[in-house]
Amino acid sequence: MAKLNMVQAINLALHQEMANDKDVIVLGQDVGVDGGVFRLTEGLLEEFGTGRVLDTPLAESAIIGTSIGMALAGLKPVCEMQFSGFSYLMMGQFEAHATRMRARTHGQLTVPMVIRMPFGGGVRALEHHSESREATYAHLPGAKVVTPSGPRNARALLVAAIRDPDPVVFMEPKHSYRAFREEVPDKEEVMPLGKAQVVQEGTELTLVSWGAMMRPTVKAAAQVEKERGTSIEIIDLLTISPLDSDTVVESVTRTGRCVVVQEAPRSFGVSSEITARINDKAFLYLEAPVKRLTGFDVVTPYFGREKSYLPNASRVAHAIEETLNF
Amino acid sequence: MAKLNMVQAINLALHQEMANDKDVIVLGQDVGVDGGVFRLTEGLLEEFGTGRVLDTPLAESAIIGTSIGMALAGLKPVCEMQFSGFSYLMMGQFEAHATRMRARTHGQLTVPMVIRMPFGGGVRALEHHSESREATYAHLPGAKVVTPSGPRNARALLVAAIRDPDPVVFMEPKHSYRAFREEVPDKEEVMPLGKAQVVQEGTELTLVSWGAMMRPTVKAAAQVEKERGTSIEIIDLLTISPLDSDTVVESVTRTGRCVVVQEAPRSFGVSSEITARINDKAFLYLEAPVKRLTGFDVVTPYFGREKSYLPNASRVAHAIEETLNF
Amino acid sequence: MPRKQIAKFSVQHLQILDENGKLDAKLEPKLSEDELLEIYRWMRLARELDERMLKLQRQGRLGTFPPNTGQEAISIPVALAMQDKDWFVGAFRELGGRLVRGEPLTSTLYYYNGWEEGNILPNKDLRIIPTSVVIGCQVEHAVGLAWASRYKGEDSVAVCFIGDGGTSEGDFHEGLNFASAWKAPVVFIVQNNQWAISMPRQSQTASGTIAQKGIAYDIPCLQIDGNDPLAMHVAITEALDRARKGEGPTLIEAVTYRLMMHTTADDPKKYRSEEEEKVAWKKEPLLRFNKYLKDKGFWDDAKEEPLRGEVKAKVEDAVKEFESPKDWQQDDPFKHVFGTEHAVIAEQHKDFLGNVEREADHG
Amino acid sequence: MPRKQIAKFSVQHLQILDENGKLDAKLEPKLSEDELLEIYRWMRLARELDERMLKLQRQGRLGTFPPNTGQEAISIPVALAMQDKDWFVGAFRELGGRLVRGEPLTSTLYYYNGWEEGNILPNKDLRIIPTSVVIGCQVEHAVGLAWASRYKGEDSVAVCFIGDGGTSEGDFHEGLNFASAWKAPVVFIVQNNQWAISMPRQSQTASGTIAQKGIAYDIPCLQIDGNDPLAMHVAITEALDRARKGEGPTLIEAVTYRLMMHTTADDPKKYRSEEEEKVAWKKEPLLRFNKYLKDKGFWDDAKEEPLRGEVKAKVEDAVKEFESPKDWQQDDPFKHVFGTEHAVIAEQHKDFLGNVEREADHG
Ligand SMILES: Cc1ncc(C[n+]2csc(CCOP(=O)(O)OP(=O)(O)O)c2C)c(N)n1
Ligand SMILES: Cc1ncc(C[n+]2csc(CCOP(=O)(O)OP(=O)(O)O)c2C)c(N)n1
Ligand SMILES: [Mg+2]
Ligand SMILES: [Mg+2]
Repeated sequence: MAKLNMVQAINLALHQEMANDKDVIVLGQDVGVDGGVFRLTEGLLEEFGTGRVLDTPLAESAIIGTSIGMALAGLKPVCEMQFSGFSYLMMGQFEAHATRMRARTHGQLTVPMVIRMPFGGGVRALEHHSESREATYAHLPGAKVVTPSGPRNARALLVAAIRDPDPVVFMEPKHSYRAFREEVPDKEEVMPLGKAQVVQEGTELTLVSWGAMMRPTVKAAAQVEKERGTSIEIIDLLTISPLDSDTVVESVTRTGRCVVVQEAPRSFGVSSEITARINDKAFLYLEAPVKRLTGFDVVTPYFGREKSYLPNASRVAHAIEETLNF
Repeated sequence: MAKLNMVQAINLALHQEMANDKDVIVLGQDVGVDGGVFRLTEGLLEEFGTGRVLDTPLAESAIIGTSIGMALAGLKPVCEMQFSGFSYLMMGQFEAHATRMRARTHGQLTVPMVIRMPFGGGVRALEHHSESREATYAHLPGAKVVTPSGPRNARALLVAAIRDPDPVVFMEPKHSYRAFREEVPDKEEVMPLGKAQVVQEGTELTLVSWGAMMRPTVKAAAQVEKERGTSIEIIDLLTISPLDSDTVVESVTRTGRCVVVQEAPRSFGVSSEITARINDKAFLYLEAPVKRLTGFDVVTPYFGREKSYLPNASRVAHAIEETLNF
Repeated sequence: MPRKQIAKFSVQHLQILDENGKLDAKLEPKLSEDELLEIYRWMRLARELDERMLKLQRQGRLGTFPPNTGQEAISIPVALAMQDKDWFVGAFRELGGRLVRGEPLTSTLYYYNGWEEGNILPNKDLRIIPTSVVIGCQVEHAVGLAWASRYKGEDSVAVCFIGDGGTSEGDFHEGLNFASAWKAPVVFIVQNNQWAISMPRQSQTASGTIAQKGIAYDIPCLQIDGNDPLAMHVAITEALDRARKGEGPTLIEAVTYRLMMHTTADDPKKYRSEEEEKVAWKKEPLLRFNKYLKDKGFWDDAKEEPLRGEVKAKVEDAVKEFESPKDWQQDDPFKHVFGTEHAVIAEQHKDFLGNVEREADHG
Repeated sequence: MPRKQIAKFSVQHLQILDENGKLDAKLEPKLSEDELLEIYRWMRLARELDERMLKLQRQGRLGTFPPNTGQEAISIPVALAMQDKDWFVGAFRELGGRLVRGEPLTSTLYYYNGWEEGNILPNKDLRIIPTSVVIGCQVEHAVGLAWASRYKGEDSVAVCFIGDGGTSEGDFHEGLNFASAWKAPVVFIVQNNQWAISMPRQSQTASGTIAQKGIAYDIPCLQIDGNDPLAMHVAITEALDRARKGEGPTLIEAVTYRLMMHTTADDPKKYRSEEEEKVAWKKEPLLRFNKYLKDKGFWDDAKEEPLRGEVKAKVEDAVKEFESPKDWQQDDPFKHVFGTEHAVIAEQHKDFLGNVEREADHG
């Protein structure tokens, strides 16, 4: 057991899974000698050699395209997009082949692969480096989309993603990379994909979030609990797709109120899907509209304005109050 | 005034806008000599010459990338993706530049362009030719997404899209290309982007759809009205983003019930956003949950199974009944 | 202005059997009578199936498909030169090669009639990747397969096909660059059939040859007459050999002609002359190969007739099987979204079955 | 085996001023004293600004940025050879060229400190396209701009920069192919600085030169010493001329070295030796150009000192302006999503202002 940050925890998962399974290959830009621009793949090259840790040329589509080929041959490539902002260059490959091969061959050929990518804002990065677009991948049938929120679940979910028989987009909230540490057991730990986690039980309002937004979310809940004594249930989605709405719905049938916190632009985002699912299954239990506290439908501003645009604890608290007061 | 199908109506808009404005350029695969694989651009080359109608090499990203360059130089490129299924190859260019140039230069540089693409199923096409993914583009701030439903609005919306100062993804429901004809005035007709249209007034339920799904939607409404005498209001979205939820919300505050019909897979789709907007603004008026009657979250099946997977009038009618009976 | 020349390149062309069936004996590969006849038999079968499919399509018994007629001399000798462990990575105009690799005739029929069942091989070890409709993607898959086979110590090669139009896609470039950077055991074959739907080869790219695109990556390249099965045999043998020796990828431009429409949805009259087609028909591969075999004394009209009957019968059997009733389920797609269970999919599956039931009730 | 050679290509290298400042007089371009000194002054200014930015970044007064030191001999002579009506399409390592084109020094500072204001030119007609962070995209923009300028009869050329790493992207290939198919008036300049973050040039692509990638499209190509401003001047002049004469695109590989870290977030010690850097520093452009100017009698140390003071002062002024209070609004992004009004944006704008107010209240 060691106190690790998310970078170290993900690195641990990669080390252990590569050691476990010779079919696991790591590839991407600067993942080898440099250990990744965020140091996620540090030490892998030294331990597993250039035969299993590939510094690739600068081409996102080819990283995914060749990984698809490797996966078809029975390997389990874990590839890195340096930033999610560059991943749209591989959407063609991903959409046309990775997500479909199982369906089009009725399972005869499959593409077990993981695409890791840092996403989201809050680190004063250059343009194209701060977007949050999990919904884009989540809307593709055949793709799994996973977003850890802390070191421990990042490690356990990545292990599950690598072992999953299907392509997984593993979106790492870079704002949380080094923001805090958690105890992460040395021994293998695996969390199932497709399951949300109730991180705090409560009775009066359900608060749903994922990724980097979990921190302001939890903070806001504590604040409101302290101020008003409200009992708030908090759910961490962990997997965006396939979305575990059962856990959310079950919670809302008990609390009657729900706030969803999302970093991405509001429209056509994940919080809209959650709202729709609650509407489907818990309509009669709702005492207030589901509140989406989200980013705005504007082009992601450069970091000089970034802070004004990210949901924060104060805004989450305000959304909770509004929902309680409805 | 002539009875035109959607192919002819779009062709008319292209002819007239090219004649109107020398800055309008048409480019894409097979749009010139061949007149487009669906014949949408027929006659343009003959009328405007190879200087303004460009048969491009086979590269989606370059079609959009060079169009962005042309737009930056003051032209108004109208480019064609042969099928929406190939458009993911240009997502990088579109996301990184077309949708952002205005924001990143505070309006000093802009990218007025139209990307036309046939989308959706129902024509027994090869794989990758039948998807419906309007939500993917709609989630991008800075992008407008338009889906006509008939010849007349297709023509009037395309004219507006070409004149719009921003990039517009113009998604043409190919199932409706030749399915029916409408009177389309010779004289210029323009419909505003960002406005939904109430195509039938009613008081007991609001039915929302767009694109090719408008036809089964209208048919189902007629059937239920006939059978049960229900008064149904029907809204055609026309623009997916920015979404005109005001029109939908206003309607639902009167009817209290809503069914949204969408061809695309359900999760993270447009109908989820509509549901969320109704939840936001018409919560207290709702007498039943908003019903999403949609495609399934499966990889688009080949055409041997396609029919089973597309929403049809009978399923829409069933959804209406369920919502009325709630 | 005197500048230092730092690199020199050239592109070679190979033709062994010309359009009149005339042989350049110096270049003739050592193929036995059986081997030569095998090529011919497969070419006939592919041609027959293609022609039959066109009829089926016109009769409304088959969906849209891209005919392969005239390009038989490319994928067939290639597939015959490959080993079982090699990977066959096609685009969508390699009918003959697929058959050689062991894909049942019915697969193509199912596939182009809208059934995923057309992608399911009798045996996964046939190592045929399904058709890549999205042009260019397959290039990178082949590189990944090649890399994996080396990683696994399999000594197998990935052979990848693409059209002249496909070479304009970014994935073609990225794939070739990765292949050469990795010295991957892969062979790229461009079926330059002069057209990409309505776009003629010379408008697709300004380069004099497609082969020279290999120079960008220091990939050995060669242009061959793609209607000459002997040239194709020589070129692929050399390339497979190079790959297996660890010397990396090869790019082969096979110059041919798309004799038919792009797909059955296309009308070439809109963009090319019948004159041009007529000239091309004179160069088609079966004609010249037939003459060559006759010249060698391996073939005559008396043998041709039973062969024609044989391939017709094979195609007929396939069509019969294709049109026989199937118990394929409409709800299969729900079973193959993921390899694991998920509540959302399960619930929608139930809804789907409910629809089916309700719609059956209502007739 | 005798095959027919059907095409021949070669790649030339041009160096006029070698790393010791030694001139190949036969190749020397006809540039006046003023013109030469202008190049030198801009190089000094760019160097000074770069060094100052690094300090600002280290002091926490500037965000992450990619230093340009060592690459001044590329974009500066290029920008000086361009006409006002030409388009300057950069990647992100063309600081000098941007300054020459008339971009204020403050623009770069604003941009790398997270303000869109850094992209707003004093005058739109400067024809500088903002930095393209997503690598490769700019290649296609340049081709579109070039096409448009010909369409409008403007006789202007688009000049596009990209790194050695960038040549691996699909968009590089697609852009070059479109350019040559369209014979577009465009010049592509690859700043081959040997590194793409941690990836050395020889692993990026297996080709011996980057220049030869032009052969894939029959685009005239040339490799030059990118630390030699005279070679760059000759190459760009020739290429601009070719473009303006309607003869289409040119590809120039300018061989240089990224002397500093990739960006200020990078640590080159992880992947390259100090020895290698030391060798590269000896070849850097300012050193040799200074020597050349002195040899010609155009320059001496007495002139150097005031120039240093001058560029320092300019940079100082820019930093002052950069750090002076601004009335830039936090809600600007709402005003520039679309050029037209939309209810959703308006409503969210109101919400945003509400947040700001509330958060101001709460301190
Ligand atoms: C990425 C992509 N863009 C467009 C298409 C539509 N399309 C199908 S075939 C074709 C032409 C292909 O030409 P070529 O590569 O020369 O192959 P050929 O059809 O001649 O065999 C086009 C444009 C596609 N399938 N994929
Ligand atoms: C499409 C894309 N992928 C990845 C990155 C991340 N990235 C930024 S710079 C860089 C290396 C660029 O190398 P090169 O093209 O040689 O330019 P240089 O930095 O050497 O000037 C990478 C990988 C990016 N900006 N864009
Ligand atoms: Mg072709
Ligand atoms: Mg570089």
